[in-house]
This record gives sequence, structure tokens and C-alpha cells, in this order.
Amino acid sequence: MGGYGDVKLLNDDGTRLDGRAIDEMRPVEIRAGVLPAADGSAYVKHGLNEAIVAVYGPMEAHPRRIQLQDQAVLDVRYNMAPFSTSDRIRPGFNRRSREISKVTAEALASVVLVERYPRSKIRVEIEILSAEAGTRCVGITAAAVALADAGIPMRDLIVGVAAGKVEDTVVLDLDKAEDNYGQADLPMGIMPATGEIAFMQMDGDLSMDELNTAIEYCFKGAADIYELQKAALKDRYDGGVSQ
Amino acid sequence: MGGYGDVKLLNDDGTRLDGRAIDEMRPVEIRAGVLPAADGSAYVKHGLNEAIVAVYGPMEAHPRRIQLQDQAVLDVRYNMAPFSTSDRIRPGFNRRSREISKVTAEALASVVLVERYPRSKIRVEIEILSAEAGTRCVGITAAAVALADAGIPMRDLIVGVAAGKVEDTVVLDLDKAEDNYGQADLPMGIMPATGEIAFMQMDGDLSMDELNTAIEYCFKGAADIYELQKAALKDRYDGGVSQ
Amino acid sequence: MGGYGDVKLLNDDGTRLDGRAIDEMRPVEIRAGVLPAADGSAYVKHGLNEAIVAVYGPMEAHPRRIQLQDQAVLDVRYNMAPFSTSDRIRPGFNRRSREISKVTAEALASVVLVERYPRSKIRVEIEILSAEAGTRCVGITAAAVALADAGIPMRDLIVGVAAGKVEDTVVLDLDKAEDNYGQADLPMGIMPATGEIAFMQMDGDLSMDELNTAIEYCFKGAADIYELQKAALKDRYDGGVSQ
Amino acid sequence: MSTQTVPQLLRQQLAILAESDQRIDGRGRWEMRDIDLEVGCLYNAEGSAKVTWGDTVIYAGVKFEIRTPYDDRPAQGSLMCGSELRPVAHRKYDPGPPSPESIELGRVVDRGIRESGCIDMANLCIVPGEKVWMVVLDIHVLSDGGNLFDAAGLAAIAALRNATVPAARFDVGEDYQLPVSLTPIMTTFTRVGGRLVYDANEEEELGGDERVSVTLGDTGAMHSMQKGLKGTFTPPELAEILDVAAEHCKNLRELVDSKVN
Amino acid sequence: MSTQTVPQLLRQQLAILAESDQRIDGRGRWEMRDIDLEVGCLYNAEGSAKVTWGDTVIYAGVKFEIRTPYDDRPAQGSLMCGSELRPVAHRKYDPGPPSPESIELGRVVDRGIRESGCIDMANLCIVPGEKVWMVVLDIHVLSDGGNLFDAAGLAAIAALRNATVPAARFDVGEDYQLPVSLTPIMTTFTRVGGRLVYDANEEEELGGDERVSVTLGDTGAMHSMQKGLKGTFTPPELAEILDVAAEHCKNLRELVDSKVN
Amino acid sequence: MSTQTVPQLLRQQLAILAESDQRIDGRGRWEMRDIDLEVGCLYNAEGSAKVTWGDTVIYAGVKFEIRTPYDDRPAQGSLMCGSELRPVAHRKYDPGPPSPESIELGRVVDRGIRESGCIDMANLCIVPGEKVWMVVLDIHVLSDGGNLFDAAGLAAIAALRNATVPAARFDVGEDYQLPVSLTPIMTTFTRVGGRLVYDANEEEELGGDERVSVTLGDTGAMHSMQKGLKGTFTPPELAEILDVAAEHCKNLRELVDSKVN
Repeated sequence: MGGYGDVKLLNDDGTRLDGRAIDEMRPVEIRAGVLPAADGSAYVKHGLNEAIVAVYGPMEAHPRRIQLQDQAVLDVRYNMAPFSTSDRIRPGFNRRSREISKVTAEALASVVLVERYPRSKIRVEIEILSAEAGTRCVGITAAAVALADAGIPMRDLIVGVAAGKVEDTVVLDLDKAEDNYGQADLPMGIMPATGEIAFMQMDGDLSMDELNTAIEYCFKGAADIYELQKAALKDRYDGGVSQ
Repeated sequence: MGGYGDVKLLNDDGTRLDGRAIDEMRPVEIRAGVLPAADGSAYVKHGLNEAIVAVYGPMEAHPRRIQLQDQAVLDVRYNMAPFSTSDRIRPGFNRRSREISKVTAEALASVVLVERYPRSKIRVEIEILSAEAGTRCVGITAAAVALADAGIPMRDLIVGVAAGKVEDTVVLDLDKAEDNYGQADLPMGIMPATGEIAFMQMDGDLSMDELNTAIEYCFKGAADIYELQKAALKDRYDGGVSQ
Repeated sequence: MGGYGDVKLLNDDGTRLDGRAIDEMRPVEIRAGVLPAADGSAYVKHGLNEAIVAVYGPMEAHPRRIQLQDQAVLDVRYNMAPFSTSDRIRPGFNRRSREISKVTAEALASVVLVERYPRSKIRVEIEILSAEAGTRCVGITAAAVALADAGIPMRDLIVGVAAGKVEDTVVLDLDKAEDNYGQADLPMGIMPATGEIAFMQMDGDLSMDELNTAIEYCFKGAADIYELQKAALKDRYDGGVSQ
Repeated sequence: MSTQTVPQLLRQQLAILAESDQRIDGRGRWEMRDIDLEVGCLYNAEGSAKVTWGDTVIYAGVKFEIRTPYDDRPAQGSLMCGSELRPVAHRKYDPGPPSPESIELGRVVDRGIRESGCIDMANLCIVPGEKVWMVVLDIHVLSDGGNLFDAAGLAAIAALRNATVPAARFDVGEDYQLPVSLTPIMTTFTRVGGRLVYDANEEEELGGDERVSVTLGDTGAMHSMQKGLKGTFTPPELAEILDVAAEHCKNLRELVDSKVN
Repeated sequence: MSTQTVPQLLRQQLAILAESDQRIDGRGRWEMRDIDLEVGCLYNAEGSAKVTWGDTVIYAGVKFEIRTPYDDRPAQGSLMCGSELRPVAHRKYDPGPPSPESIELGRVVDRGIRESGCIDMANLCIVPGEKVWMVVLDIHVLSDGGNLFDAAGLAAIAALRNATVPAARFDVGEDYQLPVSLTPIMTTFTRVGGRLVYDANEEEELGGDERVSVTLGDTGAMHSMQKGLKGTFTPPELAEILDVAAEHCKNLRELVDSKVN
Repeated sequence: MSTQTVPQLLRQQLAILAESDQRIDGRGRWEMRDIDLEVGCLYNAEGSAKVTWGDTVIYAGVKFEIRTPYDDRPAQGSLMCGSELRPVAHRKYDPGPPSPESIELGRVVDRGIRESGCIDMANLCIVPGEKVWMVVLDIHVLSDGGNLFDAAGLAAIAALRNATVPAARFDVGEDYQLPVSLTPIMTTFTRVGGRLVYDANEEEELGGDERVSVTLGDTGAMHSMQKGLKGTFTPPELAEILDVAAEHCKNLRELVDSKVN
């Protein structure tokens, strides 16, 4: 987390600078099947974040040394487009994107039935087109839809959502200012149907009570996004490519 | 193309600064079989440009994933030696050399009978020792001779030659000043025997009439270089290594 | 070698700044079996230098193209830890460490019975934790012990030791000041039992007479280190992991 | 890559279709696929465009950086054009350093823009000899359904014409529209079934031969050309496609004009 | 990597042991292996620590560099934390560019230190706006016997608390102790045989599932968390391990205190 | 690389020849192959040389750059020496980052030049503390027919002695000859068929063992030595080859003298 303290992030009436309640999410919009070349794809707009995910596979895993004998490898790449942020980002991977790719892959491997496809590979390409705050969560939400759109069998969908702390108050779904000047950030990957956590990171400063509130908010937000995910997939099968 | 206009590139009598007529090439010198370790090789001096090309193969293409089932892969590298230009070039490939390598390989694949060597690889190493202007064309001219010297069967030799525009006049074979201050550059790879074009790039500003004139000049220049290519190969077989 | 001349490196009584005689080594300490995860390992402290070496293997050499049909490949890496020198070193290999890795591998391949393990690989990882002067020699001394600790059959142990020239005087085992301001450095890899030289580099300025003296000093130092190597291995087998 | 059987069957099919002047998706030889062009669609980009061209989807985004000018052009801004042919775009693309295909795409789009002189570089000077704007144009291919070159070229010029110089954010004055006075357009022809066709789709590229891309400016002059892939062509063939190119460039320029003001 | 047979047998064995609340090396579910901590052990480092944690051996070294401060924090020093998971540490590590495992380790250790606010960055200013100290902390893993995260976190904070700012050597004043006011401690739990255990060893990691790492500060607040590897957990499970974590953090903090003054 | 059968047969043949003091190309044990040396042969290099040594062909080129001097040597220029063992030179060389062989070649040539003190670095100062010349020497191997080290060393010193400092082009005075006062020469010996020979050719290297390279200066002192490849030697063997080296160095130094003025 960035600076602490001297930036005002809550209004006098307890609402946030953009008018949201402390447990209110930014608007979310989800579409499935947006990329013709992919086996599955999804677009998610969450606040001002925009992510597109393409899924390819299952396909033969090569080189052979990356194959797993009893399951598929999830080959996940999280990438920010050069024009996705205020200052241009140099193309290519950096340490941040590699870490996010790794933990995202591990989260997705927790829900995909990877045992069905031994020795194969499923490629998940997460492209962030516009970044506000919380892109790793948006990528997870979109990846789950794209995997389902590709017909990859999963135990459940997974939802990416974050809570945080600003002015000593726990809030749901940090926006950019809250992310820059807040006191803690807790991105989670939640399986709403089973109540499991497949992804979790945290930095900043949270007491145990604050942590519990933050987790509660995340589960609440995840339930709402889950409905949008299912609706997007239903639209896709009802209406063909919904581009 | 670089700057436009305020640099004088033509004399009052219509000749160029170095005395050439507008459709006259710089002097060209070609030798085959100059590198003992290579299967085939050639040296071309064109104006102040100097290129040496080594050819190795056909050989097994590895790793296997680069193999083509029905033809040989042409693995072409265009490389400028660090001391080949006025300012030293850092060793290693850059975007320019990778693009030239790619289009050169595609041009050569259009004349080599690659179908004769399925699953194999032919390496073509183009080294620019001194650069004036037009090195990609000199590399192509030398590569064709080196391939022939290596006994690789080809439909025809291919000649690299360029035309351009200076002071609103189309001219053959730009030298360095003309390249830096001219208005257009059109490098071509021509098969003189059949009149086909296997390589072509252009940048700058050319009307359709100017383009036609430029192409005509290139074909004229190619015919002359073609004779020098054949003579160099003949010398090689008559006289052994002509180093 | 660095500067010449104006730095005083010998005392008036002919001893060196740290009190050593000209043919006297810095203190050396050797332990075997210090890393639980490795198949063999060793720690060497030589003056203020500290090196740890891990050996893994013999194991299958992959990718297959690095396999040798009639012997094992010695895959040696010499690496300086970022905090091993006065100014922090950026992690990753550089030209110096690649050259040292290469010549060290070749020296070790001269004593290991590599013919016993065709198509396999033996990994030797040399980590310099603290560098004073002469780290490549310390790495060789430690690598020999680690290979023996791993049970890899060898013709003999090999000892790394250096001589040099300061103030026109040949001395054994340069320390940091002597290395920085001396006139020559001669690191050697010696097989004390047979009197063979498996590793040798030199830079600076040495007459033939000086060279002979330097070699003589190195052999003398090697004999002493050899005893410490054998004692460390004996301790290891007597006492188990001597960590 | 190593499976050459499908392309061989596909090549035969394309040759048979060509004999009766047909194409695999029913188009005429010089006919274009459906195109959709959106501009201003990316929140953090100073200029942006999304092109949906058949099954090809490409975004272009423009960002600005302040740089020291080049010594020989102290009062001129500069342009950098990158392309990313990332694995998102097709099953066939691998991760890793930029492929030759990716580099070629970026450089050909760059030359078409740069050589047309469409950007007024003198207008991008902040302090002569000290600070100038660098226009950074990034091409981001999301779905490769064939003819990336033309779709990328279209996204590039549309994003540039949509761009605003963010002077206020950098504390160097007021924002103003990037001055783009011309609209260079690229058209690409591919040999399919033995003859050159316009706007090849993915299958036609897979079973086709060489590609010729031409960028024409507002006056009809040529600003860049690039022959790629294995195969040859003749001067009369070039003349023929240049006529077709002129017509399509005019139509596509009108499309851009209709989307940006 | 490709041999999955051993892990399957190992997984079965671990599951059977878990049923009777046992572990493969005889420890209790929340029990730690033996630890040895040395500080000040590296000659050229300005601060250093060696942690031997079961079969895991890790060095941490601190160096200092003088840098220009960041624009938005002109009077504050900075911290850089790198980790090297080099092939020396285990048969399974390959040479080459930093692996995702290596990057994750460094970043998680970094966040635990950084987010705790334990280093007084204002105390690392030399000339405001011009020169500040950058603390460079390098984690060097020499033997991977499991639970690298906790061992690396312990080595990191011990090396920092052992560090001296080498002002004299850089000619900017007198040496002084790096001001580290807090002692964040990381604890890691791994699912083994179906339940979460503390401080998994190498075999338990090989046959286990997800890992949850938590860094707690001196007051018991959480400063960083990281879930890694395939697998899921529930909020009640998290609550349970947080209680265990608090106890271990307290003990390990006392160990650090006993070694540095 | 993986075909070890040819080298084994070759080794046997070389051993048999060695028994009767013969070499595979008919030379005597200490005999050199034919050499051709050209200087000043590269248009854009400030100094250059081409060495044809048996079937080995190497170019060396010298360029100059203006740099800030090192803090501890404010009035001294510097030298950088690179080598490129590119795939052009032999079927066995792959493209990619510099191989260990390539790096070793460059560093050994560099040490021979640098440690001899042959370049007057004080003469390469333009403005003390601000601007000095960096001499950049690039070794470019075009054909590897064996004994690259000696051929590269010869090309290097010949190119340096041929070099002109391009002060006029950089607007810092008049051109002048690079001051090179000494002529260090490298000689390399290889164990072939069990005994050391001078100037091994490609086959002898393929079927041989260790290599010992020695650079001797004008006064006969040794400036650098490098033992490479698998194999060992003894002090008496070293003494023997040093005598041979002295003789060859003298002859090669005369060759260089005859080509440069």
C-alpha cells in the first residue's frame, strides 16, 4: 500500500469519494465468446478496468518436460497492454506480472478438473486493456468465464474480488485512489458455490477483526459477480457469439 | 527516408554527385568460395559495401519443431559486423536485422528448390563487413552465389538491387548520401531469367509513374549483376578456391 | 593486474603487509558435507574468501543434445553472491563468471573419471559467499572436495592456489591489496599426487625465471591444502554431516 | 507447424476454387470482409481504436512521453510504433521474445505512418533542443483471423487521429489534438490458389503464398511496400493490384473520416 | 517434474499418517523443526544472517547503495529485496532466468518487510531530493529442505537488524546502525494429507497441496499474506492457522531479539 | 556434438601418427601453417586487419567512442575487446547469446593486449576527468579452421597498430595514429596424439585434448596464459613449449612490423 493518512478517502456521511457505500462494488459487466480465434474467451469490465481472456486447449503440452503425467498444465499469462495505464508500460513480462501469472494459474488449477487431461496443456491468456485498480481480480473473473466458454470442465466458477482498508475502515473493492492511499488490500479468488478460497494475497496492515470483515465483504461481492458470470455464459449459449 | 529537399544530390548536367548517370550502378565485384569452413560462400563488394555469406547444409533441422515435412527450412541471418558502420554497432540482433533476415529468407526460399530436402535446414549467414547503403540487396546478391557455390539446387539466381528518388528524379542504386537525403528507396530481389520479383520493400514517396521507372531501372541493374554472379561461379569451378 | 608501482606491499624485513612470508599462504579451513539437499558439498574458507559448493549427480543429461556418448558432462557454474563483494554484484552471469565456469569445468573434467558415466551429467555449483582475492582457486579446492563427498570417482583431488608478483618479488597466494596493486597473478589447479597441472591462467608481467618460482610456490601451497582436503573428507566419513 | 498435411489439402482446395474464380468464403477476388471500427474505446490511452475485421480483432493505443529531441532535429517530436503478436491472438503464437512476424508487422505499420509524413512533428516540440513529445503507438492483436497488416494499419491511423496530446497531465500547457493531416491506408494482397486476392482470411493465408502490402497516401502516392513470405510476382501483377488498392484505400479513408472528427 | 509416480505414493502415505494425526518426521501438526540462526557471518555484507531450518540453509545479506530519491518521496530511502533460488539449492532447480518460484519468494519476503514499516526510511536520507540510501537485501538459498518462505523471512529480518549503514566508506558521514524498529515474522502452513500443518518439510511439500503464508507484526496485526500452489481453504481453516501463527511469531521474534542487540 | 564416433577414430589416427612424430597434415611438431596478413582492409573501421591462417579467416576492426573516464584514472583512455564466434564461422556454431567459447576467446585476446601495456592510455585523454577515448576492438571470426586464439591475437594487434584515432570526425582535434608501442603475440599449443604440438588445425583440435595459450611481449616476458579444455600438463612440458613460443613470437612480430609502418 502507498501512503498512509493524509489523503481523505471517505465523505462525512460515511460514503466513499465516488459515492459508493463501504460494502458496495464498482459496476461490473461480463461477456463471453468475444474472440473468434480462441477456443473460449471473455470480456470483463469492472469499474474502469477492462480485461479480455482467451483460452486455448486442451492441447498437447510441449516441450515434453513441462507435461504432467496425471493432469493438465495450466499455462497462464497475465499481461498488461502497454496503453493500459497512465504511464505507458514497456511490453514484456516483469516480476509483478510473473508472480500474478503464477498465483492465478494455481488458483485456476484448483477449480479446473485438470485430472481429465493428463499430459496436456490449457493456455489462459489474460490481457489487461485498461487498468484502474484490482486488475488481478478482474483477470481471474474473466478467466473463469473464458474457461467455461471453452468447455473446460470445472468444479465451480471462481470470482476475483478485493476488499481493503481506508481511513481505518474496511471497504469492498478499492478503486484507484483507495488503492494508492489506502492502508491494506486483500484480493481474493472465491468459489461462491462451495465457499472455498482458491486465491488470496494481502498487504498493508489489518487486525484480525478487520481481516474477518474484509473476507466477509469479499464473499458478498463474489456472490454478485457470480450471477453476472453465469448470465454471460447463458447469453453466450442462447445467442451465439455475443460480440 | 531521411530529410527532404535542401541537400543537393544532382549536378547541373543531370549526373549524380559521384559522377554516375541516373541509371548507373556503383562498381560491383563478386567472388565465390572464399571461406574454407563453409559448404558454400561468396564475397560481394558493391560500391563501398562489403558482404560475405557462408552457407551450411542441407543438414538435419533441429530442434524438431522447426522441421517442415515437405521442404527445407532456410535459416537466414543478416548481421552487421560491429565495425561495419561509422558508429560502432553493438553486437547481437536488433529489430531491423531480424526483419531483414526474415524477408531475405522468404525471398531465397522462393528460388531454392526447398522441396528437395524435406525436414532439413539450410543455413545462410550474411555478414556485412562494410556498409555504405543498400546492404540488404548486397546480402541477397551474395547469398544467391553462396547457395549456388554450396551446390544447392535453385530455379534461378536472385539479384538484390535498389532504385530510389532524389530531387524528384528516379535513380538507380542509391549511395549513402542519396539514401540519407533522398525521397524514396525501393530495394528489390529480382530473378533476371524469369523476370520475377522475389523481394521488394519500399519507403518514402513514389507516384505510380515513378514506381514504374524505378522498377525498370532495377531490372536493368539486375541483368548486369547477374552476369557477374555467373562469372564468379564459373571462375570458382575453373580455378578452385578463388580466394 | 591493476596499478603498478607506487603502492608499498612489502615490509622492510621482506615480509608482507599482513605479516606473511613471501611463500606463506593465508589460513585455510575446509569442511565436507555442509548442505543437506546436495549429493555432495563442501565449504572452504581461504583467507577472507568463503565458498560453498554443491554437487548433484550423476543424473540424466537433458536436453539430449548436451549428452556425450562416451562420458559425463560436467556442468559447472561459478557464481558470486550479490553480497560477496564490497560493491553489490547484480545477480546473474557475466562474462567473467562464464569464463571461470568454463575453465573450471575443464579442469575438473581432467580429474573426474567422466568415462564412467556416459550420457550423464554432474552438476557442480560453486557459490562465492565472501570474496577477497583468488575466488576461482577457492572454488576449485571446494569443488574437488564436494565431488569426492558425492562419491564421484576421481583420479586425484585438485587444489586451486595462486602465486603472483608484487614489488618485483614473487609471492604465494595474493591477498586483496596484492591482487589490486600487484604486477602479476598466476592461478593454478594442481593435482598434488601426480604433479600435473589441470588449470592455469596468468596475467600481468612475468619473466621466465619468475614464472618458475611462482609455479614452485604454487606446488608447495597445493601440498598443504591437499592435506586439509583429505582431512575434511576423513572427518566427514568419521563424523557424519559435519555442519 | 510440423503438420503440413492439412495445408496441402487446403492448397488443393484453394486451387480448385481459384480456377472458377471463387474464394473459400464466397467473396469475390477483390472483395473485403466486414469491418467494424471503434475509436476512443480505451480508458487510459490518449488515443485508441478497435478494429474488428472479419475474425481479426486488433486494438491500437497511443501514449505520449516527453523526451530529449534528436541532435539533428532539435525542434521535432518523434514516433515509436510497437506491435505485440502475443499468444492471446491465436493458438499458433508462442510466448517469448517478439517473433520475426511480430517485428515485421510493427515495422511495416510504422513505415506506412512515418513515411506518409501524416504527423506534424514540428507541432510536437515543447522546448526546442530540450523537450519534445514522443508518440508511442502500440498495436495489440487479440484475435488473428487473417490480414493482420491491413487491420493493424487501420487501427493505427484511426488511433492517431483520435489522439490528444496530454500536455496538462505533464504540466507543459493545455491538451491539444495530435495534428494528423493525412490518412495513409494499407492494403494487402496474397497469392491464393495461384492468383493474387485482396484481404485473405486465415485459411487463405494458411494455404497461400506470398503477400504484398502497399500503403497509399491521400494523393494516391505510395509510401511503403512490403513483400513477405515465400513466392514471387511479376510487374504486371503488381500493376493490377495497385489499381485495386487505390479503390479500397479511398473507401477505408472515408471510413476513418466518418469515425473521427 | 515429469515423474508423478513418487508423489502419488507419497500422497497416500501422508494421508494415512494424517488420519492418526501424525507427520512423516514424527512432529506434531503445529510443531516446528530445529532452527539455528547466526548473524553477522558474511565478511563483505553490511548485515547478514544464516538460517539453518531443518535441512534448509539460507543466507541473507544486506548491501547499501546511494541513489536519487523518488520524486514523490524526496527525503526517504528505499528497499530492494531480491531472492536467488539458484541450482545450488536443490536437484530440482535449473539454471537460467529467475523462475516464478524465485520471484514469488522474493516478492513475498519483500512485502512482509516493507508493509510492516519496520525500516525508518526517513532515517536513510543523505541529502533531501538528491541522495538517499537504498537498502539491498539479497536472499540466497543454499539448501532447500522445505519451508523456504519462513526461513527466508527470518534470515531477512535478522540480516536487516544486524546491518550497519556504511556511511564512512561512501564518504557521507559516520557509520550507524540501520534503524529497524519492528520484527515482522512469517509463518507458513501447507495442506498435507488433507489438513493444514505448520512448517512443512521437503517431502510434505512434494506430496502436499496449497500453501498459506502470513506475516505478522509485533502487535499481532497482519502485514502480508500469500496463498500459493494448487488447492483451496476455507475461512474457518484460516482462522485456525492464524492462532497458531501468532504463537510461533512470538517465539521466533524472541529468537531474533536474542541474536541481535 | 553427440556423434562421438568420428572423434574416437580420429584420436586413434592422431595417436598413431604421433608415435612416428608425424602430423595429419604433414607438418612438423612445431611447424606453423601458412599465414596471410592484410591491414587497413575495412572501409568503416578506424583500424583493421584480416588474418588468413590455414583455413582460419578472422577480421579484427577497431572503432573509437568518447567516454567519461573511470574515477580512479581520470586521464586515461580505455580498451574494450569483444569477440564474435558467430554461426558464419563453422557448422558447429549455433546462433544465440555469446557461447563460453566466444567469451573465452575475447577475454584471452583482451588480456594479452591489455596486460602487455602496449597501448599508451594516457595518450587517449581528451579532457581529463571528462572525456577520454575508448578503443573498441572487435574480433570477427569468419572461418574456423583451427587455432582461433593465435589468429585472433594476431589480427587484434595488427588492427590496433593500423588504427587512427578519428579526432576530426568527433570534433576534438586532428586525427592521429593510435599509440601502440609494443607487439604482444600469442602462441597456442594443443595436446594431439598424446604430445603437445604448435598451431593445431581443425582436425587436431577435434581429436585433441588440452590447449595452452601464452602471450609473450617484445622483451620475452609473459603477459597472459590460459589453459583450456580437458587435459593436464606438467611443468617440464610447459618449459618446452615456452622455448618454442619465444621463437614463433619473434617471427610473427616481424610479420606485423612488415605490414604496418
